[in-house]
Amino acid sequence: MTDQFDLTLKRDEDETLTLDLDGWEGPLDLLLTLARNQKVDLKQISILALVEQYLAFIAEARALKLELAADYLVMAAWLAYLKSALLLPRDPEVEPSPEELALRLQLRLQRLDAMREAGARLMARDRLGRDVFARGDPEGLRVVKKPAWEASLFDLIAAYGALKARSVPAMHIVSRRPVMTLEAALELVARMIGQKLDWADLASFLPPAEDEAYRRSAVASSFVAALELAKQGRLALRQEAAFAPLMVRRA
Amino acid sequence: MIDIEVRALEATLFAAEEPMTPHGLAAATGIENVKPALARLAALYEGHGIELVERGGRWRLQTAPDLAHILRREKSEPRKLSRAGIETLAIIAYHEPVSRAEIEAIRGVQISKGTLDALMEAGWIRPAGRREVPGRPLTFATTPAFLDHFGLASRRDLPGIEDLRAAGLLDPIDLVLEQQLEVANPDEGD
Amino acid sequence: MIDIEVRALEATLFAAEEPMTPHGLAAATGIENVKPALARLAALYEGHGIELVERGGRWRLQTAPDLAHILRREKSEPRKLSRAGIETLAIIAYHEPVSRAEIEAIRGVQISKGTLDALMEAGWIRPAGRREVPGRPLTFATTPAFLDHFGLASRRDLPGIEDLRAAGLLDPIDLVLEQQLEVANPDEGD
Repeated sequence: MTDQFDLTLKRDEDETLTLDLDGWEGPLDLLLTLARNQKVDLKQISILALVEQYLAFIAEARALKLELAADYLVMAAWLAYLKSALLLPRDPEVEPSPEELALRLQLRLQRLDAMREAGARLMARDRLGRDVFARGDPEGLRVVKKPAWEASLFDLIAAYGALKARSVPAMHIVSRRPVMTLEAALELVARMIGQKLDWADLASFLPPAEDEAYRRSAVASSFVAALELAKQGRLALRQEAAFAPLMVRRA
Repeated sequence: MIDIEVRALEATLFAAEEPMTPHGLAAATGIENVKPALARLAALYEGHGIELVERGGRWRLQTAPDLAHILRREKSEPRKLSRAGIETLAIIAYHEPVSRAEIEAIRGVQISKGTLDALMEAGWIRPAGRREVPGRPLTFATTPAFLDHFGLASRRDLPGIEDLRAAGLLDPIDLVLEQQLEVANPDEGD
Repeated sequence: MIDIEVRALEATLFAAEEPMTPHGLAAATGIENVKPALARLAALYEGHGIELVERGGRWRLQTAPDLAHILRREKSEPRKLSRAGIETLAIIAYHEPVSRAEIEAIRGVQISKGTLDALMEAGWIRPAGRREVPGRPLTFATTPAFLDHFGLASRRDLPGIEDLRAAGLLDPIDLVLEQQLEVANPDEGD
């Protein structure tokens, strides 16, 4: 019986026999193998006969003291129950009915079988890289994105202007106002009193100036200069009244 | 001289690294109506050692299948799938989108993690969203690369898929069970 | 149907990863006399978008030269030069030849490599030799393409400092800064 089911027995080094279940992926797979051995359409299969075969297979494996994975034993127990339910007079109280259970098992086997066959047919197709080949060295299609940089001449010179403006060190320049310095006034007044012997109006020493700001500066500077020369004893000052012309003479 | 549209498509598909959609071909060649030009190109290559094929809505040139014996090389052997891998791939292809639990229900065993990983790595399957049922299981579906590799224009070209569907082998088992039980026991209905 | 030798050569050359010698083709296809078959293949592709060519004793299929524009399309993408870019360009234009360190000294900040690269890519600046000082820094100068783009007959046409002042382009920094801030945050005004 073992030969019939392609059961492979391996004799290990320690002389114990193990059942090589690598060939089957679980009890459903084993059932499908057994079912196919009935050599009929899975729709016509005798579930009862299949159950008998499976139980016989398991019994033989156990007689040979082979280790069996738990799920094979669970399936065996379930199939034993199914077998008895199918053989005994039907109890209408029991749901689902044994016929339904049997049909369900049959459908599962059909499905697995269908997918197994579909897989085989897929693998047998003309497969890319095995039977048919794509281009060995495709150049590929390329869209080369070429950036078109945009900048106008105004952008350029404005940027340079901004840069220059930014890089010039911040410097505060007081604008130069027209003034007569004290030194210039001293020299002027000293020179003028040297030329005149009599009293003279200080204002008459001043150069004619159109610039009002300069004139005011000259008045102030020459007044201070007159005071300074008076202090040095080089010049005498006289004023008739407040706001009257300031008269000067060499001391 | 062959018409310029056909020549442009031919050169584009020849140079392309991937199968191309009609949209992509139109963008590359500037042809407005690509489909008729593709038909002319396919006709032009009739009987050649190269053929024009459609794979999942994308077009490519490839060698003719009958020349496989010349071209097959040792190094070109595609990745070898385990039996579990082949069955899982078939289940996903014929049932997509399908969850891991559904795959396991059909196969009758748990799938090891490596099985889905290997299919994913091959680029043949992809996660296809979660099913809105308790536990929100992730589902899987095939990719355009799957169709490309197995030479399928679309999933409708999956071998025998129409027969399987007609036989109810792609429907949920409970649905089929119900129908078959009704047929078996027509008097029991109430 | 095209003769089997031509089909075999066609498929082999299509799938080949590099150009093939007649010897290699003979070995791959089993054709004894490859040369006449190659001639027939070349004739078959007359006027196609693909052609058979020999280069240094090796054969390959390639796209027809007149279709090159389809395979490599240039798409120009307008891009605005950054402020750093335009300032750097201005410094080079006004001070050329000028080294990177000198540009940085004028701008008061470091320039990234990308800035010079973009100007180089635009074709507006070029390396202009090394300065014979310690470290031998590379200097940069503008190109004829620069003059062309900005509509200048020569660099002498660039407005001088006095022109800039007259145009109000040397306005105090606060004003300029303010304007730039406004440009930078146009939505923030209220």
